[in-house]
Amino acid sequence: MVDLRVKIHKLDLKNPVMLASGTCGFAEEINSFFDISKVGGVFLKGTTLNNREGNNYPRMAETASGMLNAVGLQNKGVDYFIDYIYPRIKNYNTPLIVNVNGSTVDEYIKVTEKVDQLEHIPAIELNISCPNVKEGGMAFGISPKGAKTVTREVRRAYSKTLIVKLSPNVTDITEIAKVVEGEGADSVSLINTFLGMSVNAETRKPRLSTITGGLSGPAIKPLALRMVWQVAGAVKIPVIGIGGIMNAEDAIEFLIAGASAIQTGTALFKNPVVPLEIIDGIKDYLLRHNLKSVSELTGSLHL
Amino acid sequence: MVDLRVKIHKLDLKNPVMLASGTCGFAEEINSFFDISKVGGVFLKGTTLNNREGNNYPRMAETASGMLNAVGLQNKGVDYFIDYIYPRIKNYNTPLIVNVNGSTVDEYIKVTEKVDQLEHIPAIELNISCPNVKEGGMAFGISPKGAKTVTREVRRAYSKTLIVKLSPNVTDITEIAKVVEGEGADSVSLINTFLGMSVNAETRKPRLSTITGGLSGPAIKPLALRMVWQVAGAVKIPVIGIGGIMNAEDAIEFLIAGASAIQTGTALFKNPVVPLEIIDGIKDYLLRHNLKSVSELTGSLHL
Amino acid sequence: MEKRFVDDFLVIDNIQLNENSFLVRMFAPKPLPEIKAGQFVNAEIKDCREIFLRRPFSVFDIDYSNNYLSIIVKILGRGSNQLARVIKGDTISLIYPLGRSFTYPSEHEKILFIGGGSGVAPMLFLAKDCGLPRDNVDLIIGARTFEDHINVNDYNGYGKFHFTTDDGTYGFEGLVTEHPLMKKNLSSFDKIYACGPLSMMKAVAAEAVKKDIFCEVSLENSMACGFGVCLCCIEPTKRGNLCVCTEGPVFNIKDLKW
Amino acid sequence: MEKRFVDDFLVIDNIQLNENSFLVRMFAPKPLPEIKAGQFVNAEIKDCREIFLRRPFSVFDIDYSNNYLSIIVKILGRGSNQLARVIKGDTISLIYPLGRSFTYPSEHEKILFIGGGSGVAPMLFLAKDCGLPRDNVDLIIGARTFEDHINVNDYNGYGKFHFTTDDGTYGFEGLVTEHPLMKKNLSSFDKIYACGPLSMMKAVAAEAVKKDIFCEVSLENSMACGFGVCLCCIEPTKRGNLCVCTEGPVFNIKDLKW
Ligand SMILES: Cc1cc2nc3c(=O)[nH]c(=O)nc-3n(C[C@H](O)[C@H](O)[C@H](O)COP(=O)(O)OP(=O)(O)OC[C@H]3O[C@@H](n4cnc5c(N)ncnc54)[C@H](O)[C@@H]3O)c2cc1C
Ligand SMILES: Cc1cc2nc3c(=O)[nH]c(=O)nc-3n(C[C@H](O)[C@H](O)[C@H](O)COP(=O)(O)OP(=O)(O)OC[C@H]3O[C@@H](n4cnc5c(N)ncnc54)[C@H](O)[C@@H]3O)c2cc1C
Ligand SMILES: Cc1cc2nc3c(=O)[nH]c(=O)nc-3n(C[C@H](O)[C@H](O)[C@H](O)COP(=O)(O)O)c2cc1C
Ligand SMILES: Cc1cc2nc3c(=O)[nH]c(=O)nc-3n(C[C@H](O)[C@H](O)[C@H](O)COP(=O)(O)O)c2cc1C
Ligand code: FES
Ligand code: FES
Repeated sequence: MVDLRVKIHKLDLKNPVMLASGTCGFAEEINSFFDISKVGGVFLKGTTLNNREGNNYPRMAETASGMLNAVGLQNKGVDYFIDYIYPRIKNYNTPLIVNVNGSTVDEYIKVTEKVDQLEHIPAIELNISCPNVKEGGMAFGISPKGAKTVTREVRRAYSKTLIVKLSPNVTDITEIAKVVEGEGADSVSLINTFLGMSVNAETRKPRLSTITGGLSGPAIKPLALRMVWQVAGAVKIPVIGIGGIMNAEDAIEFLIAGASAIQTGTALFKNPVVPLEIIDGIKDYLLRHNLKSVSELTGSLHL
Repeated sequence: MVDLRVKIHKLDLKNPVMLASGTCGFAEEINSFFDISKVGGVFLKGTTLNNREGNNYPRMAETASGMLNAVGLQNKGVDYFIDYIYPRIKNYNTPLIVNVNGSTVDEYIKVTEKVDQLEHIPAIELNISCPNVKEGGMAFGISPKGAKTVTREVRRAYSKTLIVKLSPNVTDITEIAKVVEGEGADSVSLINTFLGMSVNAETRKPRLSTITGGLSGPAIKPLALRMVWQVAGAVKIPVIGIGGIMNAEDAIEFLIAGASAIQTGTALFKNPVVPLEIIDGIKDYLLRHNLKSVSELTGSLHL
Repeated sequence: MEKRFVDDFLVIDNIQLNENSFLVRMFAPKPLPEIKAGQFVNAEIKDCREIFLRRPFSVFDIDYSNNYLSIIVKILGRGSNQLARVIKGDTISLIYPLGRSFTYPSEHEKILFIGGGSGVAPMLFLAKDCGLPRDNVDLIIGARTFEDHINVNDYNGYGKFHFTTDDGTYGFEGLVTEHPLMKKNLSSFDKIYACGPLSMMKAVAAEAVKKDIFCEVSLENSMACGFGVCLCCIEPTKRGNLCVCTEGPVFNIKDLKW
Repeated sequence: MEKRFVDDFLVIDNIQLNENSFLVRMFAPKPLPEIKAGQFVNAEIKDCREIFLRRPFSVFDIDYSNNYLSIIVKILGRGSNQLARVIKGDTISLIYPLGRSFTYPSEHEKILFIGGGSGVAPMLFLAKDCGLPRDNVDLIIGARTFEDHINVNDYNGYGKFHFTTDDGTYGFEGLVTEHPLMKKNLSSFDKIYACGPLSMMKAVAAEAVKKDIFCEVSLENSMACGFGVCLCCIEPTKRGNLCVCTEGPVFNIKDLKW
């Protein structure tokens, strides 16, 4: 048998296949298709201190091998999560990770402190890379200074596993990765969506209410893979690879490039059971290549 | 009749559809398919001071709705261009623009000075955004300081139309655009390719000899469109839109977003006669929408 | 949360209903769960380069004994164009069942359906499935012109049909909202159900509000996932932004901000 | 520069030659220009999501009287798999003619073809097109096993065929380079032409160099454009990095850095 287990700091994952924040709701929706305990972990929908209605409709535009979204962190706020959602999902037998968002450092800290109280949330993913909100979000993730401040302050408030999610909309993602590592992040996950735009030529209007939105899906895979490779070479903490992973082959490419685990996002919209297919595909691959453990794949790019 | 003419500084284009550097050779190859004088302009293959053999094979990898290339500015040097290629192509009845490259500011200047002597080259495109060379190239285009220096020095040496080609691999492309405008660029063209990577999962090897390469094609269109829109809002000089333009609809989207003209690149590999289809498509669109001139489209996004 | 599935359905037949509409009947690879009128499936569009996401289609009919599920596909763009061309023996991957159904009418209620375009699909399903006698059911079906109407003879037993065309080539000349049933007799109905173009549904809703009649509409906001995770399909409602795919597609107009 | 074209060709027939190989014959929409053995076309792969670029295929046959162009498609991956499934009536967009042909032999020369896999296509074309009597032409065709060979009976008039299989199920057991004609009689040939797997061509080239015999090979470097603008298909040669699509695909081994 092959060993699919992966360790991300204090998190023990049964396999490296996790679900990306904002693409798997609060785990229940995917659990309506298959037993969610089979995946390595679930990154829950981005959560803020207060209720957010998000951006106006339309929020979505299809692109070549991808899609733009402009959801804008619609969620009912962390207290609602704690009171109504957490009790329903807390017993799923897989790590549930809250994706923490804020417009200010203070909001990030407040959400973190509240989530810290939850026994069944072993980690948070600090989202400093959402391109769809006016304040905070990506603003923190595209400057080393912003990334430094928010990571430091949240680290101070949180002793469980802290994963920082990086924005690809930067000149040098390794610079940001090194900064957040320096401030005590236990892992980095990358990438969040790329800032893009879509125009309806006939009406001459933007296709998104917000004009620009975040690009995800296979279109961005080559860019995400490059960034994962760069960051894995620049930091010592484990890297979680995200971006256009549609099948086991894609996932394996990210592991080879240096990721310890991966998240699948947009792929879930097309195929909600894709995590199971990826897990099986990785298993097959390891057997076929005579590898005992998935960790042997991580960073095994032959140069 | 509709008016397709466009002015980019001193350049009079018969229409806004031009061919992107590195994807149309030295115009002769595309002229083997149709009369090249029909296009608005041709951006010739990137030229350096000396002969360059470029990178090793393999230089290409297909991706979802796109491709990576790692050509690395293979060319025979500016003197060879002047002695052997220029005489063959100089009488094509469309603006021929040399794509100027260098590892140092000095090399950029030397190439520019030589090209300045050529009567039938009315403009240069300063390529500060090639991601496939070890020295120079993108290094200049991703820092405001580098962009400033090379633009200033080349501007000093060149009085014809100076177009600066921007890299998308930056946190804020408007910052770079404003810097080069400030140094006297007559126009900016964007974008060059995005730095990406591809891995062969079976062999665990990179698919490009250089590991990373430049991503082009429809996959990047939403990102290019966003950048064109941002830059058009930030500078006063005309913007030339590039990135994943495959048909007239795409081209029109770029014009609406703020481009005065466009270049089509990777699309030529799939369909070498696509420039004619785009020109016809724009004509049809203008007629259908009761617009008299293509310039009415530029920046006409309804917000 | 109820179980949902992703399965390859086998195309049994594909009947062209008019120039643009196709009735695609598919065999489910496992016993179909209960599916009610208003619910939908999210269909994968195969081998179409330009299309990345699935496309939602209302369930038009369920035949539990044969394990068949049918949809009506109206050609609008590339995805529907591709789907409309399936042939017997092809497979279509569906995510199902999705969304909430219409509130079924109670016994003795008099109900009115108002539909246009592909909006007829969930309404014919409800007319057939709701179990009311023919006399309690009226349907106004609108179209641009005679050729755009589909043949509903099979459904004559389930309700009284009234047709409208913009150009008067079939039935009443004018919009569905101008039909005498709407103009004069609206108050005689207990429930109104509308499905079709947004402008039509809004016009119907305005009339229903005026007469204070229960009215449900089925929205077609564009969707990425169809099962509530992407939050792309939202509709502003009095209860905040709600997902059309999970809280709808059927909404009581009282909840909408129209 | 010579004229090139992009046109939709109409599939006339598609004959399966063995488990993986298909002979696709197409009708050109305008009179075909002269095309010589070794030249190729770049074919668009329709409706295949995973594929973005065209795929190059050597011309296998030209029938000027009917305006037919044929290629042999061997299934290797997704693109060739899709192309292998075309049926009569389909259209395929081709960019043509591309590349440089083999140097055709002169009268009275004795020539040897060595090919494997889809590499037989340009060689059968040259054997037929070069106009030499049967006695002057030998062809060694290699394959893994009997089933991988294609039927070349139609070509028996153009040369003497010698087959090899790795497992001895047909013809000589062993690699083409181990065939007696290669081992013992190589010096009797004026020109050698090889097309097939890289390792095979390199082995043939090594023998030809040893015996100082003229030898041309046809390379299959991966291509983006096929007409000399992308510079992706380069081969390092003694004249620098050259584009296989325009300076090749046929190269004299003297120019290569093998
Ligand atoms: C819950 C639900 C149920 C549906 N039921 C049916 C059904 O039973 N039968 C049926 O034929 N169609 C139905 N639709 C609509 C169907 O999903 C769209 O027609 C289809 O997605 C169009 O895809 P396309 O690729 O052909 O068009 P595209 O190429 O994506 O679009 C073509 C044109 O149609 C417009 N368009 C596309 N989708 C929508 C939309 N959802 N709303 C408004 N305009 C749109 C686009 O803006 C564009 O102008 C339903 C939609 C929803 C959300
Ligand atoms: C000038 C030229 C002439 C050719 N003539 C013929 C012909 O007459 N008949 C024929 O069947 N094929 C021919 N080929 C090869 C043919 O183009 C490829 O088999 C085809 O492109 C594979 O595409 P695919 O999408 O099926 O495979 P992909 O999915 O792209 O690749 C499948 C596998 O094949 C490998 N592969 C793909 N292309 C090549 C290549 N060019 N060289 C080496 N390995 C490759 C890939 O690395 C991968 O492992 C020719 C190629 C060239 C350059
Ligand atoms: C509709 C949608 C909503 C998203 N919401 C969030 C979010 O709330 N928080 C977050 O960190 N990332 C969010 N993302 C980004 C994804 O988690 C992921 O980083 C990105 O989509 C790239 O991966 P993919 O190509 O596999 O989708 C969202 C993405 C999509 C498509
Ligand atoms: C094979 C290849 C070679 C290229 N060479 C150059 C070059 O020499 N100089 C340059 O400025 N851009 C070069 N580019 C970038 C293109 O000009 C263009 O900016 C980019 O491909 C995006 O446009 P597209 O998506 O339409 O191809 C090259 C692109 C490709 C694909
Ligand atoms: S379509 Fe994704 S939430 Fe409704
Ligand atoms: S394939 Fe583009 S130059 Fe040869």
